Amino acid sequence: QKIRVAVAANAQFVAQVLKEAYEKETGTTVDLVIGSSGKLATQIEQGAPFDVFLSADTFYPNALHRKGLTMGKPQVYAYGTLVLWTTRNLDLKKGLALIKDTGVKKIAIANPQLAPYGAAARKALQHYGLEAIAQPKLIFAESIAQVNQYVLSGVVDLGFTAQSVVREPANVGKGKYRPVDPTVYPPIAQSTVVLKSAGRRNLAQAQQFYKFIFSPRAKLIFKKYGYYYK
Amino acid sequence: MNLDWQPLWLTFKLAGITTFLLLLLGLPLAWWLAHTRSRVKPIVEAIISLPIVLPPSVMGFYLLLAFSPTGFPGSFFSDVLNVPLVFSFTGLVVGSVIYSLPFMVQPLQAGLESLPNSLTEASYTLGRSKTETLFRVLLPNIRPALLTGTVLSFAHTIGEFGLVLMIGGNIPGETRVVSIAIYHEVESLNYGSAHVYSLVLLVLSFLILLTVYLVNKRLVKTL
Amino acid sequence: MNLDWQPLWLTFKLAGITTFLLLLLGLPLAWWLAHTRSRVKPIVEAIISLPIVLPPSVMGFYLLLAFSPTGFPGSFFSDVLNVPLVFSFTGLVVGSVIYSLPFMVQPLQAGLESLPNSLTEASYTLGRSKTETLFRVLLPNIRPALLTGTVLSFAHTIGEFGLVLMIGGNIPGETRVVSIAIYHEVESLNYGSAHVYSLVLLVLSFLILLTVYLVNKRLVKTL
Amino acid sequence: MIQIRVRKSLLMASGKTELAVDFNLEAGSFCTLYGKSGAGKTTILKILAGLIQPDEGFISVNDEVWLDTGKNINLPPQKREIGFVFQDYALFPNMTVRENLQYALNGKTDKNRIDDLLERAALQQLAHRKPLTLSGGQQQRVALMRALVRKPQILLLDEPLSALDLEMRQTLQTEIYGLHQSFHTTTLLVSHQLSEIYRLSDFIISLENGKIMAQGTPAGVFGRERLSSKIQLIGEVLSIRENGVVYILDILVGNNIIKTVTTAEEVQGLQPGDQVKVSAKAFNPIVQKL
Amino acid sequence: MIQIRVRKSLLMASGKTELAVDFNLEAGSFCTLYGKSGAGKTTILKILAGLIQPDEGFISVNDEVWLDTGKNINLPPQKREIGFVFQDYALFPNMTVRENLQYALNGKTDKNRIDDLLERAALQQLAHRKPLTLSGGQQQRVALMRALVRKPQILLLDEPLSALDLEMRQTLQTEIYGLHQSFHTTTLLVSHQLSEIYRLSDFIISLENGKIMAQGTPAGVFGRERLSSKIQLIGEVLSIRENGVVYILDILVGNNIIKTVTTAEEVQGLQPGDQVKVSAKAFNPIVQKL
Ligand SMILES: Nc1ncnc2c1ncn2[C@@H]1O[C@H](COP(=O)(O)OP(=O)(O)OP(=O)(O)O)[C@@H](O)[C@H]1O
Ligand SMILES: Nc1ncnc2c1ncn2[C@@H]1O[C@H](COP(=O)(O)OP(=O)(O)OP(=O)(O)O)[C@@H](O)[C@H]1O
Ligand code: MOO
Ligand SMILES: [Mg+2]
Ligand SMILES: [Mg+2]
Repeated sequence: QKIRVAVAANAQFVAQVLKEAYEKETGTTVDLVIGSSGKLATQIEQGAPFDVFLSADTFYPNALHRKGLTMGKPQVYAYGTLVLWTTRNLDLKKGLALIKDTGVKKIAIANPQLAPYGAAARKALQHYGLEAIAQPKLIFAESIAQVNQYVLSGVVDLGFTAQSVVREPANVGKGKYRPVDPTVYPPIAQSTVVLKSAGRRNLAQAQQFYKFIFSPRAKLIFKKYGYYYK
Repeated sequence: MNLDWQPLWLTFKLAGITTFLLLLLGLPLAWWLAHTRSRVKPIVEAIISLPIVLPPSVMGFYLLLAFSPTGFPGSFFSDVLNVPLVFSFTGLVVGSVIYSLPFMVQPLQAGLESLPNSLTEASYTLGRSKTETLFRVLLPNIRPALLTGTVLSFAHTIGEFGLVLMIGGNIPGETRVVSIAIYHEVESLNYGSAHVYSLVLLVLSFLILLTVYLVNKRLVKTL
Repeated sequence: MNLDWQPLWLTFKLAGITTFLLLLLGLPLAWWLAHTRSRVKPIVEAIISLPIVLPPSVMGFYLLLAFSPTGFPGSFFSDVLNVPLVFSFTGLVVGSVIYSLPFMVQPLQAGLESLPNSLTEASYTLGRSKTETLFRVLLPNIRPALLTGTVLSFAHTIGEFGLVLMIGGNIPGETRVVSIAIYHEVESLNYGSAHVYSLVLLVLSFLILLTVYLVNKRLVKTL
Repeated sequence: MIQIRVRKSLLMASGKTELAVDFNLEAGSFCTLYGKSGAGKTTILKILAGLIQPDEGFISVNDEVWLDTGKNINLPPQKREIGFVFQDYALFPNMTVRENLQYALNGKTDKNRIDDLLERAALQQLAHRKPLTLSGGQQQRVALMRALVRKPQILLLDEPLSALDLEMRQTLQTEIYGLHQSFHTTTLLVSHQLSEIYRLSDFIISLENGKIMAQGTPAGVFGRERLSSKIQLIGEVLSIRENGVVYILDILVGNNIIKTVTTAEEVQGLQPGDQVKVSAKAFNPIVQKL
Repeated sequence: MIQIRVRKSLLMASGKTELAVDFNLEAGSFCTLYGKSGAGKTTILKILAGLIQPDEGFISVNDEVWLDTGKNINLPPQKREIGFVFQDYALFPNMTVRENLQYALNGKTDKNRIDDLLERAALQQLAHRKPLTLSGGQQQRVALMRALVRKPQILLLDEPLSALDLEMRQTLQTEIYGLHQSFHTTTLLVSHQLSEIYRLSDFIISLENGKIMAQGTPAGVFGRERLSSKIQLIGEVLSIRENGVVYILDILVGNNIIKTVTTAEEVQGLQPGDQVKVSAKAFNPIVQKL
């Protein structure tokens, strides 16, 4: 009894909690595969044997759906929040304007082509007209996970990550964070879908997990990690 | 920190199977290269050595195309044998065999070329066939080369990263070998596990190389 | 499809600078290894060869720690020299030099070891110093080994992937070398660009190896 | 009787040469191939053994055809009943002495033969040693015995003694000759060594540049000039010193120095380094065993 | 005068041996080091050149101290005024003949010297060739001339002629001797070749196992038994044939075969392979130039 869930990197910590809860509840083992939403979608397209896909947006699940690789239509399971995170002694109250600071030399951002949180961060920069100033300072991480790593190891001064990351108990107290004003980027509607590749092996378990994600218990966990619902 | 030992176990399984297959495949190849006077020899040697210089992402890309269920031989494996090659252990084995091939063939070839021709000729005049000669005379006398080839193939397969990342993904128990696990642990901010994995590999690699250099001062240079 | 040629150009720049630095660094090392009778020789040889067998993610992890502005020598570079090592071309150069070191040292060492001792001795009795002997007598007479070392270091640096992925950060024009570009194009499903990049590298690598094997049938084996 | 007629173009350092030989050997005879390095001696042995393919040729051994390029007959080395002793002995380093001999056993061969052969060469004590731990002479014996396991019709010996010192060489010469006689093989030996040739051979073939220059009995080939009680030596003048009215000449022959007193006329035109022929008529030497 | 007194423990195949020599050479003399392979000849030359460090020793050349381990004096090879001709010549393959010579030039040396030396050895025509395209004799000449560029006080020659054929060897012997005389160097030659030693040397040092066994003039060292008009040869019995009442003995001396008629008693106890001494009293040979 085993299912494999592809999880967008922003949700890696919350997914770990969900996994443990679900495993206790059902006795089904859940293996998590973490990556940027775009990379996971590509791998699914190339034939990766995943059962459920938790994306950071609606775009990739929909694309898979159009290509006939999913069971049913994707559904939004939570909305995410973009935050600024630093381990430096920076005044986060300045918000994105910090980017203009000469003390801020390197800023980590998830690759916008593959990671919705990266795309959201870019949108926010565009909103403030900071793109040109930020450009030479940007480090493109593979996913939110790599952004976290860059921030925490101190190799960058500032990073755009997900609120769920900084709410992870293990990360609490490591540096400071501040949410980016949610009106300056489109809402991060994170959707999930059961994959066709599950059909061959363990469709029932996959669908059960899919249901679990929308259960009140799961919603509570998501909220605890800073996701919100409309 | 509770460490997942599965990636280490998977890595050694992969390296073991790959090395075994490389022995089967590399031996005839090395024998042929050591004895042929064919003009295509340098071309074959260059092709075999390609994985030493080719970026893993290039190899990974082409393997991905070949392994995909719509390509060949991917379609054959997934449809006929029902063993998919992408994102599967089988696929990693195939990829690793290609990737580590030069590390097996080159020491074996050098070893065979260093044996005096008269050993082979003597065996023939004593009534023994080519195969008997290979297994009873040649191989036992190139044991250092066999050791070098085996050890380096094994170690180099353990060191595989880019290729696995592209054709294996990061599937626990299936393709999540330790080099990928380290990458993953670093990204998941579990530096503790990353340190343990890395240390195991570092110590192991160093001991392997030191053994090769001590046992056999010359032969690692035949790579 | 409009192809971005910058990653290719950046890759060659990286490989060129790395190879040049490796010549400067590898030569004294190879000379020392070829002449020393020290007991630590096999240990040094094993350390130099480590990058052949160590997963790039292990090397990448430790380099990341070392390069970070809070570690050493990262702090020195970023604070004193004001040249950060992570996410910078400089960092890639340093990483590549370590990564490709065995591919330069081993052929040079084998080449120097193959020269008769009497050449060096003759040069001394003719009144010439060690340095003059190295540059005017030894080096000109191991030209095939120099070619092999240079070409393989260059090619192997081009083939670098895992290390760059971890310490590079995919910055266009700074650290986005072609092997990384291929990986990203494949991830973004831009197979067209991936094909072009891969083909360029494949053809180049093959030609490089073929040249080495044709010019110098033995020396690639000295790796 | 053994008939050999082969042709093969060889790649010498000096260019291409044709190896073209045609000779017969009596069954049971002991024949020596003699000639300069590169003359083609090893090549002939290997062609006989089937290890090198001639461009054209015919080989028959006691009425069995081993090679006939005209009729496309070409027995592989495994099927030719030969024993080959290589110059470097080619003992298998991974096997003990006994295993080296056993390697040559096939179903038909009597297993006691190994013990017989080991005893014959006084090798029983060494049977469990690896070849590399043996002396040159012992290795040579093992190689010889191994070549005899399959009861070859022809024994081919490629300069088997040249690496050994004088004493060992003489012991093994006697042994080879003894084996040749007791096993009734036809033996073809390659040698540079005049004394070896003299002592062992019934028949000599002198080879030069791939062609047979002379063949016959040792005395016939080498000893053309029969000069009983006459001595003729070739040597090199080392020094010429005046000593009153005569000159003392030091002449080097082999490693011996001959001192001789000569007249001024005789010395004229001679200088150190010249090759000279030293001959004497009424030579009545005393021969003493050392 | 050159004084050498050195001690060094050598690692031989047979274990450790001590090299311990103490000898003096007259300035301007031609001395030959003679001895078996592994006796330590090359080691002595290299110690003199400063290429090998002895465990203990003293070397002075014309009153200048090059080495004194007691006083921690040890000139590097670059500072010792020596010319070394290596057995393999050690010509730099990447340089032309002229460049090989020029390599030895330093500020002080007159540049015309290169041309003089090239002319002296008739090498002008070959000045622009690379060493590997030259014959062994030509290479040897280049090595010799290169060793002379720096006007060495001592010329060290390590078996320079052993790889050459007889004719070339003789030509070069003459040349070496000529150079030795015209440049007034002290020359120390390593040689195995009796004739070479005889022709060239004023002084011989015979070495065995790192120790000097004998030293003196060639005649003194080698020619102890002065047997004018007497011959004494060491040879090997090849064959003994009965011929009526007498026996014909074939004896091999060097590459010469001596045939001699002997009586039955003389032959008794002799058999082929025996080493024998052949001597004759009233030997009055005819010596003819070949
Ligand atoms: N298979 C072959 N094809 C063509 N030429 C060959 C072959 N094997 C050897 N030769 C050449 O034939 C020549 C004769 O070689 P061979 O070994 O028979 O000489 P040899 O008389 O045994 O000399 P030595 O006394 O040095 O052993 C050599 O110049 C060699 O290069
Ligand atoms: N640097 C060294 N230290 C200790 N032992 C050495 C050294 N160099 C050579 N030997 C040993 O000294 C012994 C004498 O060597 P050497 O080369 O002087 O002999 P040789 O008389 O020149 O012999 P050949 O005639 O073979 O050239 C050899 O057994 C060698 O192994
Ligand atoms: O969680 Mo993402 O897909 O790395 O933005
Ligand atoms: Mg031969
Ligand atoms: Mg010597």
